[in-house]
Amino acid sequence: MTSMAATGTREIQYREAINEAIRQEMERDESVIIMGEEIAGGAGREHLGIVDAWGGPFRTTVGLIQQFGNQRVLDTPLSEAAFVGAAIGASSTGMRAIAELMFVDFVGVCMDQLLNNAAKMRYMFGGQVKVPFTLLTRIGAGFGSAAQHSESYYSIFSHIPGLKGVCPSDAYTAKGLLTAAIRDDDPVVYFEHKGLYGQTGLVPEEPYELPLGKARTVREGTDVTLVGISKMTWVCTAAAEELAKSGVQAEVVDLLSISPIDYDHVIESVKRTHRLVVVDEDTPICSLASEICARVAEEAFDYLDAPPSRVTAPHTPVPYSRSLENNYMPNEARVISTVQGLMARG
Amino acid sequence: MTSMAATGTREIQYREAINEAIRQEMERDESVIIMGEEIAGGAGREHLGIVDAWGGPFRTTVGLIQQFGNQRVLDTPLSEAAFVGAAIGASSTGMRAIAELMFVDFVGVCMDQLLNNAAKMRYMFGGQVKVPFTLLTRIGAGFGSAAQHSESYYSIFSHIPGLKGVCPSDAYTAKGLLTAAIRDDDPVVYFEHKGLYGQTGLVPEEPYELPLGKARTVREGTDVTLVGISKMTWVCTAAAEELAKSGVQAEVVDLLSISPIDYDHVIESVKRTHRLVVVDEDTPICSLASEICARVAEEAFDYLDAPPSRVTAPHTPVPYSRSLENNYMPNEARVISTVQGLMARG
Amino acid sequence: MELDRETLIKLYTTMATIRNFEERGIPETGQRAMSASVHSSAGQEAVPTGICAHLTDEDYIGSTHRGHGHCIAKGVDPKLMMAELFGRATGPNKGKGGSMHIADMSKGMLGTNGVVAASVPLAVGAALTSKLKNLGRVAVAFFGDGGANQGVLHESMNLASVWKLPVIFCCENNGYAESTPVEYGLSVANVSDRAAGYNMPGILVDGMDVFAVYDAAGQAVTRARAGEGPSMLECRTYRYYGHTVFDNPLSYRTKEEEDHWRARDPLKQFRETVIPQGDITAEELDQIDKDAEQLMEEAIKFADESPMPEPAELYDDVYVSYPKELLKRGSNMEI
Amino acid sequence: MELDRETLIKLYTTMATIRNFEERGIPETGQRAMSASVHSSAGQEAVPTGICAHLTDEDYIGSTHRGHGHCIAKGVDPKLMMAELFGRATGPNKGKGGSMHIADMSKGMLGTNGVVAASVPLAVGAALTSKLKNLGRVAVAFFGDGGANQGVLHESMNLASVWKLPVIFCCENNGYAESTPVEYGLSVANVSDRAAGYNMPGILVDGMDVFAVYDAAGQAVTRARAGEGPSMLECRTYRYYGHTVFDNPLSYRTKEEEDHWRARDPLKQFRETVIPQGDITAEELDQIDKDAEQLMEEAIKFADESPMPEPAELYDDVYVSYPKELLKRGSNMEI
Ligand SMILES: Cc1ncc(C[n+]2csc(CCOP(=O)(O)OP(=O)(O)O)c2C)c(N)n1
Ligand SMILES: Cc1ncc(C[n+]2csc(CCOP(=O)(O)OP(=O)(O)O)c2C)c(N)n1
Ligand SMILES: [Mg+2]
Ligand SMILES: [Mg+2]
Repeated sequence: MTSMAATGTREIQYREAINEAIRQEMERDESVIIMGEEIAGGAGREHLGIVDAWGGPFRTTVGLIQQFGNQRVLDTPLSEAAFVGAAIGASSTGMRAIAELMFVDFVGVCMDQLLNNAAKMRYMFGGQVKVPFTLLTRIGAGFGSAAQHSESYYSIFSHIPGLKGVCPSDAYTAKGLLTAAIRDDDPVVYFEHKGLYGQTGLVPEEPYELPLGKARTVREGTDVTLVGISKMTWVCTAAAEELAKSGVQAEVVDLLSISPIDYDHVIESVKRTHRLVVVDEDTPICSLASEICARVAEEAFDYLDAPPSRVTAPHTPVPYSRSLENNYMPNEARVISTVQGLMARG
Repeated sequence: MTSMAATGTREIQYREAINEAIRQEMERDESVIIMGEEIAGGAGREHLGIVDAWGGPFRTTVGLIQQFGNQRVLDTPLSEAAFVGAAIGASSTGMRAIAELMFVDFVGVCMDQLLNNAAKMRYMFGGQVKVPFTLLTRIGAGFGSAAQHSESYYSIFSHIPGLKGVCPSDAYTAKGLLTAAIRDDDPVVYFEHKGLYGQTGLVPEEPYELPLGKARTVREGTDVTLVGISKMTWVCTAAAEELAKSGVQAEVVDLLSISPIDYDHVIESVKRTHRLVVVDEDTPICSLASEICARVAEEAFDYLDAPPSRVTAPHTPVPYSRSLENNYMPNEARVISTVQGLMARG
Repeated sequence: MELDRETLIKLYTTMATIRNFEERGIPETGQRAMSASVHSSAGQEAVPTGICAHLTDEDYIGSTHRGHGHCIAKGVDPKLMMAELFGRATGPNKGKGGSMHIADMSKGMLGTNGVVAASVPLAVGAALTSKLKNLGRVAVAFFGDGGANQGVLHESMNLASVWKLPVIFCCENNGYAESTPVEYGLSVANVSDRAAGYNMPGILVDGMDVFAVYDAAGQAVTRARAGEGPSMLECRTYRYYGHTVFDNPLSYRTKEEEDHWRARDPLKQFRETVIPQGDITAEELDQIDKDAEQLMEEAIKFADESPMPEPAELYDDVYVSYPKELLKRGSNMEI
Repeated sequence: MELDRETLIKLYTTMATIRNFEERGIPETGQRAMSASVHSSAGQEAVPTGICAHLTDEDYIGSTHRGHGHCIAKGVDPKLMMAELFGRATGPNKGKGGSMHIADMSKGMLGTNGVVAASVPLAVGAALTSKLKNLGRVAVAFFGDGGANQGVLHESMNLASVWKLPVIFCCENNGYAESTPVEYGLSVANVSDRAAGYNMPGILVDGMDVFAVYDAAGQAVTRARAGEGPSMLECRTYRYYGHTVFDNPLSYRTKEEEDHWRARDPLKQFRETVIPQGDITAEELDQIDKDAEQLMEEAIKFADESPMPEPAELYDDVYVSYPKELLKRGSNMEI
C-alpha cells in the first residue's frame, strides 16, 4: 500500500515489525515490560539450557527474553484475569506494561480488569493516575479454528470509554502504531490480525510513531469510499482494483484506529465520493461498521447519494468447516457487488 | 403507556411484575430454577428461623424460596463465572435455569461463559443442544453509584451472535417479556432498569408472553420517530408530550428487544415520519443507537428528510457526583433540542 | 484390582482406539488443511479410559481442547469424530465445531472446549441437573495443569462443594501448558493439594496406569453417586507430541524426559500387567490394536466420503428461533 | 507485644478516626442524597489499622467497596474523603469516584473498588513494580470473605506466589457477603486454609484485636520486604451495621451474635489492654475520641463548603489524551 523508500527502511514481515517495535521500546525505556503466556516459553528452565522455547504464540516476541531477561519478559501462568490485572496495576505505579491475551476470543476471562479497572481508573480517580498499559491480542477468521479462536471483537472495545484501540493492517502500520501504543499514557488494545503476520512491507529501522486516532487513505478514488479495518483494508484494495476495471474509482480508507475513530477523515472522503461501504470482519450488529455508517449518515447526510452500507461477517459465530468459513469473512466479491448496487442507484 | 383494562388485571410495580413472572413460570414448569447472590438471602440459616432474608438485591425474588424451597431457589457464593456457567450447563441438560448477575457492570467476571458457552454451544455443536437459559441483570445510571454500578452495556449483547436480549420499559412488558424469556429455548439476557422498579402499570394476573424481537409503538406521531430503549422510552414519551405543545407530533417506539431487533417496526415508522432520533442510555460508540441509525440510513435512505440522530450518554464512564451524573443520562431537553434541530432543517 | 475380562478388554480397546485416533486422525486432518488447532492426547489415554469406564451414557463430562480421548472414552463414535475433524456434515457437530468443540449430547459429552477450563462450570451445572432431578448421574470436569490456574476452576470447585454436587474435577497434569512447565506455572507441588481448600478429597494418581486411575475414579464416582459431594483427582500423565502439531516439544523439554514417560506408556504397562496374569493373551491385545487401526481406516474413508456442509448451513443452529433473515441483514452476504 | 507510646497512640487514633468517619460520615452522606452505595466498616477498624501501621506512603494497598478504613489507615485525609462522599470537586477523586472508588496515589492507595476482589491483581501489579524497580515496597490486597470465592483471587495468589512478589493477601472475614453467611458461601472452614494451595503462609488472626493483627501483619510485611514472597492473612472480624445503610442485619443474623462481637469491640479491647498497663490514660484516649469527632465536624463543614464539580468536568480525565469533542460527538449532549 503506502510505498516508502527512505533510507534505513527494508522489507520485513508484520510479525517482525511487531517484534521490532516491542524491542526498540524496551531498549528505549526501562519501564517497558511484557508478560503473557508463552511470550518466551519453557519458563524456568534456564538451568536446562532452555530459553525462549516458544517466542510467542505467533513468534512476535521471539528473542526478547534473551535481550531483556526474565524480569522484563515474563511468562505467566494460564491466568489472564490476574496477569492482565497485574499489568494494569504495574502500569498505574510506574511501569509501562504490555500484556498479551493470546486470542481476543478469550477476553471474557479478563474482561472485568479491562472494563472496570484499566478503562475507568483514571476517570474514577479524578485524573490522579495514568495507565500506560498495552494489551496485545489477535483477531481474524479463516484458519479453521472455529468459534472460540476466530473472532474479531474490536467493536466491543470501541464501545468502552477509557480504552483506545488500533488495528494495524500492514508491517508499516504494525510497527508505528505499536510504538505509539506503548508510548501512549492511556490503555491501548492492539489487535494483530492472524492473517497478516506474513505480510511484508517497507519498514523504517528507526523507531517511529503513527498517531493513534488517525486513519489513512491508501487509494484515492472519486466514486465510493471503502473503509477497511485491519485485513479488510486489503480486501477493499483488491476490490477497488477490480472495480477500476469497470470504471468505478473507489477510494480506500484504512481506519487503523478503532478508538479514537477518525470520523473526519472518513467524512471528508465521503463528501467527495458521496458513497460509503464499510468492510468489517466483526459481526454486524452494533459494530464498527454500524458506527461509521451512522456517523456518516448523521454528519454527511446531504452528501450521500446512496445508503451508507456495510460488508461484514454475518450475525453468527465462526463455523469450523471450510465450506462454511469461506463464506463467513467479507471478501472482494461481496464488496464489489455492494458497490455495484450503490452505483446502480445512480 | 399502553393502557389495558381486561379482567384480571391490576396495577402492580415493575418489580412485582418480574417477581410474578418468575413465580408463575416456576409453578408451571418444574425445570425452572433460579440462582444468584442474595436471591433469597441469609442462606443456610433455616435452623435459626432465617429464610428469605434479602429477597433479591432489588426484591424481585422475594417469596420465591418460601414457595419453591432452597433446591430451586439457590443462593450462590460470590462466584459469577461458576454459577452463570453452571446455570448454562444445567440449562443444556434439562433444566431451565435463571441466573442473576447483580449489576451488568460486573459482567466482565463471567463474560467468557456467556460469550463462549451460552452464545456458541448450540452453533458449535451443530444444533444438538438447546440452552434455555435466562440471565437477569440490571442497568441504569442516576443513583450516585458511580462507574462500576451504573452502566447500561446492552449493546455488547446485541453484538454477540447466539444471545438474545430484552429491555422491558414498564410493568406490563416486564412480566410479558420475562415470561417469554424463561420459556424461550435460547439464552436470553433480561435487562431490568434500576429506575423502573417502582413504576406501576396494569398487568394481567395470568401468565402471558410478549414476543421476543418485537418493538411496540407507544405513541403515534407523524413528524419524527423517537426510539426509546428501557427507561429511555419514558424520556421519549415525555419529550413527545412537550414537543406536541409546539405542534411537533413525535411517534414513540419502545424497542423492547435488543436481540433480535425489530428493524421493520422502526423502519415502517420512519417511512411515515421521515425523521429518526434514537435515545439510548448506553455510551454512543458502536451502540444500539448507532446500529439503528445505520440500519435506517441503509434501508430507509430515500425516506429520510433529516440525518438519523442519536441522543445517548457521552463516551465516558459514569461519574459519581450528582452535578456530573445529572447531565450524563439522556433527558427530555436533549431529545427535544435534537428533534427541533431536525425539524429546523425543514 | 480384580477386573473381569470384559472390563479389561474395554479398557484396552478404549486406549487403543484413542491412540490410533490421535496417531492417524491428526496427521490426516492436517493433510486436508482443515485446521491448526488440533491437540493430540497420545500418552494420556489411561486417564479418560480409567475414569469413563465408571460412567454410562447418562453421566456427563466436560472436556478440553485436548479432548479426543474424552470423547472416545465417553462413547462418541470415532467415525463421526473423524468426520467432524474433516469438517464434514456427518460429524456430530455437522462440521461446525471441529476438534475443539466435539459434542455428543446423546453420550453426555458436553463438548470439548477451546477455552481453558471453560467447560468446568458446565459440568458443575450438569451435576446440578442430576441432583435436582434425582437422576443419580455424575459429571466429570476435565482440565489440565494449566487450567488449574484459571479462576473459573476455583469458583466451580467451591460452588460444587457448597452444593455438594456429584462432580469429579479431574486434572490431567501432563506437565505442560503449551511450553510452560507445571513447576513454573503452578505455585504448589500438586494440583490436588488444592482440594483441601474446598473441603473435598484430593487424590493424586499415576495417570499412566489405567488401573490406578480406574481405582481412584471408582472411589470418587461412588462418593458422588452416594450424594457425598465432589472430589478432585489429579492424574500425572504426559503428552507424547507437541501442544499442537506445530511445535517441537524438544524446544522446551528433554529427550530423557520423553523417554522416561514413554517407558511408562499406558498401553505397554497394561500389557505388562495383564498378560502375565493370564487374563488376556498378547495375541488378543494385538488384535484389538489391529481393530483400532482398521477402525481408523474406516473412519477416514467415511469422513472423506461424507459431504461438506452446504454453504447456507452457515445460518443454521445459531438460535432455536430467530428470524433467519436477520442473521445476514445488512451484512451484504453473498449466500 | 512491646509497642511504644507513639505507636499505641497512632493505632488508637486511626481506629477512632475510622469509627467516627463511618458513624458520622455515612449518615451525613445519606442526608445529602448522594448515593446508596456506601458501606460502613465500623467494627472492622483493627484490621486496616494493624496492617497499615507497618506501611509507609510508598507502600501500596488495593481496597474494596468497604474501604473507608483502608483509606484512613493508609493516610488519606478524612476531610478529602468526606468531600468525595459528598460529591465535591475537592475530593481526592474530584467527586468523580465516591465511596467505592476513593484513591490517593500519593499515599499508595490504589482505590477502593466496587467490583468484589477486582483490586487484588492491581495490588499484585504494584508489588511487581516494586520488585522490578527494587523499591522494597509491599502491597496489601484487601478482600472479604465473599471475595475469597472470586476467581481472580485464586489466579492472583498463584501468580504472586510464582513470581514471589511482596504482596499480602488480607481477607477481612466479617462473616457475611451481603446477607450470605460465610459458612454457607465458603466450602472450607477458613479462607486462610487455602493459602497452602499457593505455597504461602496462611495466618488466621483475631481481627478484633489490633495487637494480634499488628503482630501477624508485621511478620507478613517482613517476609514480603525480605523478598520471600506473599502471605495470606485472614482476620476474623465483624461489621456492626448492614451491608449498606439500607438493610437490617437482623434479618439474617441474630442479636446475640451482634452482642458477642460488640463485646469484643476493637477500640474497647484496646482500652482494656492498654490502660491497665499504664502506657496511656483513659483521659488521653477520650481526648483522641473527641479529636476524631471534631475532625468529622470539620470534614463535614469542609465538604459542605466545597463546590460541586462543574458540569463540563464530565469530560475531563477520561483519557490522558483524546480529542475531547469525540467524547460527546453524536450524543447530542447539552453541555
Ligand atoms: C483462557 C485461555 N487462555 C489461553 C488459551 C490458549 N491455550 C490453549 S491450550 C493452553 C495450554 C493448556 O494447558 P493445560 O491446561 O495444561 O492443558 P494441556 O494442553 O496440557 O492438555 C493454552 C494456554 C486458551 N485456550 N484459553
Ligand atoms: C463481582 C461482584 N459481584 C457482586 C457484587 C455485589 N456485592 C457487593 S459487596 C458484596 C458482598 C461482598 O462480601 P465480602 O467480600 O465478604 O465483603 P464485605 O461486604 O463483607 O466487606 C456483593 C455480593 C460486586 N460488587 N462484585
Ligand atoms: Mg497440561
Ligand atoms: Mg464479608
